[in-house]
Amino acid sequence: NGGPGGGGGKISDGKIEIAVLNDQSGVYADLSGKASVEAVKMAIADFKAKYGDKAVAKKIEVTTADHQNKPEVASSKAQELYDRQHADIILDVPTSSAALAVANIAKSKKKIFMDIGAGTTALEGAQCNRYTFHYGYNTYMLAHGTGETVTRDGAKNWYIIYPDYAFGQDMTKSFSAAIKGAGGTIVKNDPTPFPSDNFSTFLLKAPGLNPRPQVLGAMQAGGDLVNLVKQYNEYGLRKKGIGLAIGLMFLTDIHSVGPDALAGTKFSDAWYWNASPDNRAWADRFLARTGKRPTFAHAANYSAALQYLEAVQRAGTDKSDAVVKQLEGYKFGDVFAKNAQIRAQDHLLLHDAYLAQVKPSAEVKEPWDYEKILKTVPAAQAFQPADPACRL
Amino acid sequence: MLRIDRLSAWYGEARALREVSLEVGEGEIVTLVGRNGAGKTTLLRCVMGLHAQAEGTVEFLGADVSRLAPHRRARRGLGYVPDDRGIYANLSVEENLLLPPVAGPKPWSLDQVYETFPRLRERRRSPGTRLSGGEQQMLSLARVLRTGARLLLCDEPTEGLSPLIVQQIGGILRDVKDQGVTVLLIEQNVHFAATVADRHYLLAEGRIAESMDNAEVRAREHELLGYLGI
Amino acid sequence: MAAVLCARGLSKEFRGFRAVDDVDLDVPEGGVHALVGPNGAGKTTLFNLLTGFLRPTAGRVTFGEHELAGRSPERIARLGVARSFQITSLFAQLTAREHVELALQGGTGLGWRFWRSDKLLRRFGDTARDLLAQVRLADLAETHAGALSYGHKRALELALALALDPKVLLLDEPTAGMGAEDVDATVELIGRVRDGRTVVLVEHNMNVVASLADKVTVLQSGRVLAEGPYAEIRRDPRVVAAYLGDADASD
Amino acid sequence: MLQQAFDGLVSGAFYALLALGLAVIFGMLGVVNFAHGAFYMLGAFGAYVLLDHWGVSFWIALPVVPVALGLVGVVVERLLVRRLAALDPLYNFLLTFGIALVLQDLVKREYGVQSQPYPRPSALSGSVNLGLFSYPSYRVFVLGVAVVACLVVWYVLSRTRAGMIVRAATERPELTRALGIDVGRWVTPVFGAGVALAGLAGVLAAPMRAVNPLMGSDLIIAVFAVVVIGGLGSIFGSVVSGFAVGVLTAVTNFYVPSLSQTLVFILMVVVLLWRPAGLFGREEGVA
Amino acid sequence: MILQRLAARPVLLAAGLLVALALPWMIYPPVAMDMVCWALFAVAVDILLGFTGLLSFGHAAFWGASAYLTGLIALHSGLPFPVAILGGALAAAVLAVPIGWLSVRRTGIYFAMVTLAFAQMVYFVANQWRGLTGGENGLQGIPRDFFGVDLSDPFFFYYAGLPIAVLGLWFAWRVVRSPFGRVLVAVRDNPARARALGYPVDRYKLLAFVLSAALSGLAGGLFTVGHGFVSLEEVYWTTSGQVVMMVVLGGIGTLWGGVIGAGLIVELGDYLSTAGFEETGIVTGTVFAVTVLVFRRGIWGTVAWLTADRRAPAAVPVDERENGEPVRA
Ligand SMILES: Nc1ncnc2c1ncn2[C@@H]1O[C@H](COP(=O)(O)OP(=O)(O)OP(=O)(O)O)[C@@H](O)[C@H]1O
Ligand SMILES: Nc1ncnc2c1ncn2[C@@H]1O[C@H](COP(=O)(O)OP(=O)(O)OP(=O)(O)O)[C@@H](O)[C@H]1O
Ligand SMILES: [Mg+2]
Ligand SMILES: [Mg+2]
Repeated sequence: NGGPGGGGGKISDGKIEIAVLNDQSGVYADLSGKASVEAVKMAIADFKAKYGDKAVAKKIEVTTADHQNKPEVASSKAQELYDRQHADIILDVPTSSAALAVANIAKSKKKIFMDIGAGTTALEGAQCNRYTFHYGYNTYMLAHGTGETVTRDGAKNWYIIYPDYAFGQDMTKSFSAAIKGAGGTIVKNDPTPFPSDNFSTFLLKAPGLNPRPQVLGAMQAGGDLVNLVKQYNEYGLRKKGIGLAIGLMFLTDIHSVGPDALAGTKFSDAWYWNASPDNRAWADRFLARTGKRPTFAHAANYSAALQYLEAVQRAGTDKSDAVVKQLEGYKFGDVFAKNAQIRAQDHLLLHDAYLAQVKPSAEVKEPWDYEKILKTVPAAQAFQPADPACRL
Repeated sequence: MLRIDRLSAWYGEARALREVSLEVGEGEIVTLVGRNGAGKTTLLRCVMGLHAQAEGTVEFLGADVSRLAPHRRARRGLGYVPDDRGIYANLSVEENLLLPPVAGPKPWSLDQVYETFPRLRERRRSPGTRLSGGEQQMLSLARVLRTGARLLLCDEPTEGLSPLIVQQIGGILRDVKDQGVTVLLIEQNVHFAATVADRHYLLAEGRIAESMDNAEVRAREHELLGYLGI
Repeated sequence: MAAVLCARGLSKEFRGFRAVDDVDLDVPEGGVHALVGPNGAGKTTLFNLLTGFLRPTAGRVTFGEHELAGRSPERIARLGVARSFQITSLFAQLTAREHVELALQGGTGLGWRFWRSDKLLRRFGDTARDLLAQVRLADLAETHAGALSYGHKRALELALALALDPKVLLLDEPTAGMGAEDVDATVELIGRVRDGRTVVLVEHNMNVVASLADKVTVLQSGRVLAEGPYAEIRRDPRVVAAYLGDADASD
Repeated sequence: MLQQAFDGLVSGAFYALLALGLAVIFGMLGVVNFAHGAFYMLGAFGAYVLLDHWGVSFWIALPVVPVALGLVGVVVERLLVRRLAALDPLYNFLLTFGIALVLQDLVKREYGVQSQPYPRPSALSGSVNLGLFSYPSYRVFVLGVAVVACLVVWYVLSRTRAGMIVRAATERPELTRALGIDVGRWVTPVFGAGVALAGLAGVLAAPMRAVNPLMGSDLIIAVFAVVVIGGLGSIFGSVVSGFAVGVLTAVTNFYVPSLSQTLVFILMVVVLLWRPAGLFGREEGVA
Repeated sequence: MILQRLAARPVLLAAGLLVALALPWMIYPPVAMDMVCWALFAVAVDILLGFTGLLSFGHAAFWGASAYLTGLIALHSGLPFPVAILGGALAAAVLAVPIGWLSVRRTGIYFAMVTLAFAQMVYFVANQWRGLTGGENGLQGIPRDFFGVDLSDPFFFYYAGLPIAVLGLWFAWRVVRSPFGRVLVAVRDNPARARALGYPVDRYKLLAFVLSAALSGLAGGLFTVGHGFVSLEEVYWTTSGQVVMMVVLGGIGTLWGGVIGAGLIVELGDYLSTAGFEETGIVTGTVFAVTVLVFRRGIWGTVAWLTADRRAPAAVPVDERENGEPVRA
């Protein structure tokens, strides 16, 4: 009981088991959720099609579990997935606390974990470990792209409001650095209650600040973000010349608020389904399977599963240490990760990121077609330099 | 008019009434006397349907009402004046009067009430419980009179009242009787009881110990007082 | 005779209604002091004021050199002023013996020992049995209070008050709800326990008052109407009018 | 500053409406309705579903949804709450906690946890000039509706026969029955009305707050604190403390944003120390 | 009959211990550990709910406060985990003093609301005091050190942690069956009478509150070490609600009922999350509502009622009031 599974042949238990552990009922359910399992299945199908009989792993299976956004559920489920379902890799795991908990499990079980859903830079910082990879996005990427570009484009004075918890505080720090780096100033930053359904205090305050801010930088997420945007429009701040830049926004959020409320808002995105024919083709396949347009998280799950399988193929085994060696420093490109590299020092995936803008509904041609990509932030600049605190 | 047959009641394990049977005829004033804890209040509560742990039948106007909910009994003309007077603090005096729905053929009008109880007219806007004890007692009595109830169940209406008000209440009860209303009255004060009532039941330890008429009460007042432990 | 329990100018108002109104009361040491009066006269309220269950609107209460007004009921109980309740007030889940043990344990501070076994309480067993025997409950020692008959509950009330071994014992209608035989027994019991302590008694049963009380205070509408030995009180015309009734005057 | 305080009144309006519903239900039934937040959420979702599926506008949803929810409340009271009426109020507290979980997750199952879009009614999308400052007209409207609702409830309770009966039944249910009033028949509509008030708050919230299954659960705890401050059982107290907490929170938000979330609880502690029964609450009886 | 009864107790005790020992063979060890922790938590809450008559809807504050402190001690001091857990329990007890002092002024439904509000306040503090608590990232990588023995395998850790939980359960039993416990029952049934017997009721309630909080803390600390991290979830109000559900399901005032309730709800949650049914609230909420509606004694209470002497007054204090005494709000 509880012993490691490995031994025998090249592929433990004769098969590869990919586990998707994510939120299938909570805030992130639509963003990633069960549809990510489909994305992983697409990766497996593509992998099999590519290698056919040459594939090292003959049998590849997917399991999934719902962590309900609760770190304790995530940690028990992760242990169970590794021990009982003999999972070789766990994917996704949104929510920072859950992701960090699973990272610790991965470390002690010596099994691979690729996190997609969580934004915290702690995964490649103080809490990094040899078996954990951070794949897709992080708070630095979100903040930097937006903060720097918007400031460069002329909006020098910022008023930042952030939810008073770790994510918000992280985001504010990254944003401030980016804005100052681009020559802008932070007029003021205010913590807001979390969760909150009333931001009017801050919205009322904004026009009166001295100097008058040109942009309201909002670090809220999920329901709070929706509240905030509704109220931003209610107070007519855009008409008063105060633009809106958002730290973390997902396609699903735009859908929730409706594009008009957000039209013109700038934000960073890790991937957009309609940004290139390439993406679009994949998105159409995804639509056919799931009836939905993919978010970046779906695409990232696909990519992560695919790259994992490729690494197994190269290593010729599913033994964790060998696969990790194959992944470290690997340079590649796929439908999600463009100009990508897995940084050896901290296991962070570097890839191109994008500055996006929300289209007004007049320009929305088809369902879920909400974003206009303004600019590509090259992989080398999109992410932070490796944190010396990380020792693998 | 009211017939109680083999009525028993309990409080948990403790039995408060043991197969009590009694009758009250139309237009009579009948008192229940008995020492504290004899079960008088419990009896009235049973008649009103306010006590769940009870067995036996209660007939009112020839119909068995034992299974009816309290408010249905009230609608049939039972008027209840509880021992704690039951005045609502959240209602003004007038609202207290107007609260119960009309339940009999000859309801009193508000004016009639105020004529009989001028003090209530003066205080009609003040919250019910700001009244003195005696005024509250009047209010409680007036409240059921206004509904036109046919049978009044009065639980110690003279309790804690000054002799003057006691006399006044005695007068009211007699007036009410003249208008054809029947009264079942709980009274500790045998003397008072003898002055207003036609008949008396003596309740002891949950049983009807004796039934007697006025003359008998007067003749045996001494003995009774001893019996009542006064 | 020195007054052991003294009230001066004691008043209690309930939202504008004066239940106890400027009462002066001297309870002499070592006797039975009866408190009588019509229902609602304020007897129970006065008890509540004396034992800290209500805070007086005005006035003082002294017990020996202690000022009682404003103290909590538990402090007053510890000082030696115990009471029984008019409305039976017991712990449904405890047996009669456990009740008495609980009362006996009160003074010892044992109640705080959450780390000890409740077998510790067996040390009170003999005393408890003794007390229960005194109130004729010996046979029912292991019955849950919820299952006791009303009269037995009253007896248990009395045992509880006695278990505190108070200097002053306040009994609120101890014989209410008892059969004649039990009343006699209770009178006899009170007669016995009065030695060495002071008893304050609220009673409607004048036989009980007559046979026990050394002094009677009559309350009406929250005020002291009359005070004196029973023989005197029963002839006082005001008392007769207000409480005993006209009939008694001819006696 | 004045504008901030005014804004506080608007968020206070939600507290007040919810606290009012809670207080009415508590006063009459002795039930602390944990599911109140869930009904608030259902109010917002009701408006959303009507618009999304049938294109029914806000103006129709505003009366229709509360009434429909009131009926749901009636059913809940008849089938469930009533069975526990004779017991300690804690049982109904626990029951409604269970109901809240079920309602919340049923909505989650149907619509996911994402916030749903709901536009402001176009007639109220602008701002109005309030003399000293201009202010989003929808918010003014919300404040107006809340104040009117509070006044209507006050009027009904104090000036109508129905209110008289409710007050009487709240004070002494048993005696009221003995006086010929079928208290049971009044209890159900009162529960329904309380739920309808929560629903009204929900519909009002839809255009200005995120509509998602969790919107009620956190709010309701703050409302509990509001009700404790005002004095549970005091209808007047609940409304006053609702608006007061709204304003104080807004003001605190302005000066010390990091304190604003705990403020309502700090206020509760202060009130508990000073007046354990709440500002307008009745003291619990001694002995 | 009496012999049967006398024999029943050690047999039940032995059976319980046996099940506890066998648990990680039957179910997944981390889940078994969760059950044990929640069981202790539920029993701690029952001391207050069942034996003092106070429904706390804010015990997450104590479970969570201890979780954080245990985590901090284990992370930064390198002390063996039982010491860290004791530290956490102590912290929970200390926190319970002011909260309890304010809350016990109110009873019944007010007490529930006030404790709920306090717990929410603790949640906000934990959320904002990021330097200490890690905010919503929580505290991660808490070691399970025991004088150098590696207990990272949940199977072994279960056996290392079990004695702590058993000790906690024993302590709860001791409290209930002590002179103090006797007073608590009296306080619950009739506070006014208890005062007349010389017992300072509020202080007894406060001590019960603190003891219950300390035990909750013990459970929370063990849970933390078992999972290797602490998150905000630990101080969130749903945690308070969950533990109350366990107690009610198992049976209020039965002490061991909480153990059964905890076992069932943890198992149910575990089962649902793998069964692909995401909305656990629908199931747990329904189970809970049904329990409250028709099944008020809970599982243990019903079994005890069916097997034992039915004339004895119900263990559920509130049932007493069904007839007779008016309910005081
Ligand atoms: N709520 C109760 N719980 C338990 N026993 C009760 C309750 N109410 C009354 N009793 C008991 O039932 C018996 C009858 O009480 P009841 O109130 O009917 O007496 P009563 O004749 O009206 O006395 P009084 O003259 O004091 O009003 C008494 O022994 C009383 O103690
Ligand atoms: N908590 C309270 N709130 C309001 N009024 C009260 C309260 N307690 C007692 N009263 C009122 O005070 C008056 C005196 O009551 P008390 O119980 O002292 O009378 P009593 O002399 O003991 O009568 P009885 O012989 O019937 O027991 C009564 O009118 C009663 O209604
Ligand atoms: Mg009576
Ligand atoms: Mg009395």
